Amino acid sequence: MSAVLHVLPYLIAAYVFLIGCYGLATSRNLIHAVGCLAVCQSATYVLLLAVGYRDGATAPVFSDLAPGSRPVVDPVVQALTLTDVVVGATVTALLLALTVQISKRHGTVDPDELRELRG
Amino acid sequence: MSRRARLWLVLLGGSGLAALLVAACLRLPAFGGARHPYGDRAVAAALARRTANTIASVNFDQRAFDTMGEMSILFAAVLGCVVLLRQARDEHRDPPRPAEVAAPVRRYALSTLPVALVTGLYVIAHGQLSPGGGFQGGVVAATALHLMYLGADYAALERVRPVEAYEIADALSAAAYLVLGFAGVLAGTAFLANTLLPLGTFNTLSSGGTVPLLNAAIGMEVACAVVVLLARFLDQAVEIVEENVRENGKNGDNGTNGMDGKNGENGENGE
Amino acid sequence: MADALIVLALLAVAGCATSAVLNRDPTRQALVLAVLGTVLAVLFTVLQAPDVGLSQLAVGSALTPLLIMLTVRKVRRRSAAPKDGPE
Amino acid sequence: MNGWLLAATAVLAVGLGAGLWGVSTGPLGRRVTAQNLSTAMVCPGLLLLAQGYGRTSYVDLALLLALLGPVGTLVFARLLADELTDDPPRAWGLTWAAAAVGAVVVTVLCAVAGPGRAMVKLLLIGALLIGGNLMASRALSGGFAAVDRG
Amino acid sequence: MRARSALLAAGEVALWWAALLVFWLMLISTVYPLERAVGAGAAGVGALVARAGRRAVVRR
Repeated sequence: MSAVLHVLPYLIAAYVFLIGCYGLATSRNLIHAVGCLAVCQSATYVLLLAVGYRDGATAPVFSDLAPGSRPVVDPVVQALTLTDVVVGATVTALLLALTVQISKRHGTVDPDELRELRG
Repeated sequence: MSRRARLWLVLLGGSGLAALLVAACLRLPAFGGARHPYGDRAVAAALARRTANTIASVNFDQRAFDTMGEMSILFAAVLGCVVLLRQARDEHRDPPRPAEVAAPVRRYALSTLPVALVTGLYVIAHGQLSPGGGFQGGVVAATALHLMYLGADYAALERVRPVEAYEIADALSAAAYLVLGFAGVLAGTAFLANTLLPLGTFNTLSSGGTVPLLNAAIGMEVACAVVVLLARFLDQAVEIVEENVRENGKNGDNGTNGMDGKNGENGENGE
Repeated sequence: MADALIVLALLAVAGCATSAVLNRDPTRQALVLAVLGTVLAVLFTVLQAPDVGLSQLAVGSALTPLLIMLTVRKVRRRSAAPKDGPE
Repeated sequence: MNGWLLAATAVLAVGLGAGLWGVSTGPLGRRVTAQNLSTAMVCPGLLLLAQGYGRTSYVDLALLLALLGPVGTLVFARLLADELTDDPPRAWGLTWAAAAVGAVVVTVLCAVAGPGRAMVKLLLIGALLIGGNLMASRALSGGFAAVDRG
Repeated sequence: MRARSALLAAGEVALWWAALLVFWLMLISTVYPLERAVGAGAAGVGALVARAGRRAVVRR
């Protein structure tokens, strides 16, 4: 159990990333592709937080905890992840705006049809 | 390249990547290990600056410059959306009929709106004390405003939300972050250095020097950015109609009945 | 006990991600992504990152689904009417 | 061994498992219901986690989910109103069951917290959660009678 | 009549303000003057938005 747990979170992060890439490559709809990209993004959050975890520790938030009374997990990776979650959402919005624009210009959001249109 | 050939190429590349990733995972430090040199130093530094939430301290003090980069990505992404989704010359606005919303749902939306807004402000204000901060609270406050659209209709949302004001506030709060950074330079230390204000009492709203101010600037920036972003998307989805699409839509039926047609089929083909 | 919670949350994330990729219709994918946001928030909580969990809840439960659904609506409304202009 | 974490594991396993299965398969109406009920089950789970880890500040997560989970369901109820009118989802039994789980968890945690500010906060979260989910279910079963383009 | 409607509006805002201030004070763990001031400000914003939202829906 313990030996498996030592790599399981990393493996899950790798799996989530790969399945997102698979969806991205086989997608027939750009909106679906943007959703798959969001899945890929979440893999990076899982990986970062898994790196920062410490067994038996708690969050480094001292509003209801005396400093030093309990071991705490790594705050640096949490700060990186936290900003990226919100910024990632606006980047998703930008990609969705591009999708709307493509559908206006070409009348389709299927990448294969778009390739045919280009000639 | 045919679909089949492309799928094989993806599987080939993907399995190679998978092998590399698994090999890398096996060599990473074990999950849950006790050695976190950066984390321990960050906690010590946060406590020295009397910031109760270490994550806020990392974001707005120790790595405030990095957060400025994130903020500019956010700003640029919103700017890109505004440009991409603006009303084109061959488009015009056609306000939809008011939606009929069941009375209890509307009452729920109208009474939850202020509660959610105040919760968002609470999350922003207590960013340097308890879990939360400008990024999270800003999104909550902006989402709360859109209960007007969900529980009533788009016209009602437009009455309480002048988009231009939010665009200006977005730019102002981004500027406020930079000004706070340069204030450090003028005071004789470094850009975004947390030496400007007294550190205050640990675990109160005024503790942590410039952390609460930067936090509030980010909160306002994120809230306004999300409102502007959703305003553009709602304009496109609800109000803006292209000339030829509108005519065809009005000649036939109202266009919504056929809407499962094309994309639905594309979706099914892909499975 | 904490380990069991982490394993549970990790498996839920993996299952949810698989489902989000395999549901090819954007509407249904948006529904799965909304649940994925909640599941990720639970995982972040058991990994002792409540700040990130809050971030994920704020973004994943309402904002991302709203953006995707509005895009779906716009794109469908466009392709619902026959087009006569040159493409 | 921590009884609170055990209870949280049970609630989350049931909520996430059923929610995941419901949202991935079946007709649209069932998927939307599953999305609504997964938030209704995860919120008590988060409250139990906060108690199990001994951190009162984690309660904010449950507060946010109780507020924003129903908002997410309202998004789908509103923008899928056309699709849902043919086959309005009716799962009042499950909805009340999830509400009962929330009520039981909040009551037990209130009893442990004792009178004070923390107890009022828990009660507020419980009220927002149960009210929100009942309203979201109401919105799904014909809450938006006529929606023109959104 | 105008005075009456103005009074009603002020009453509505004041009621929301008080309710939201109590809500804020229940969310926090320790109360001190700065916390009260910030809470009062946030509750004020919430109360004004609540009133504006209700009017926007009724007026259509």
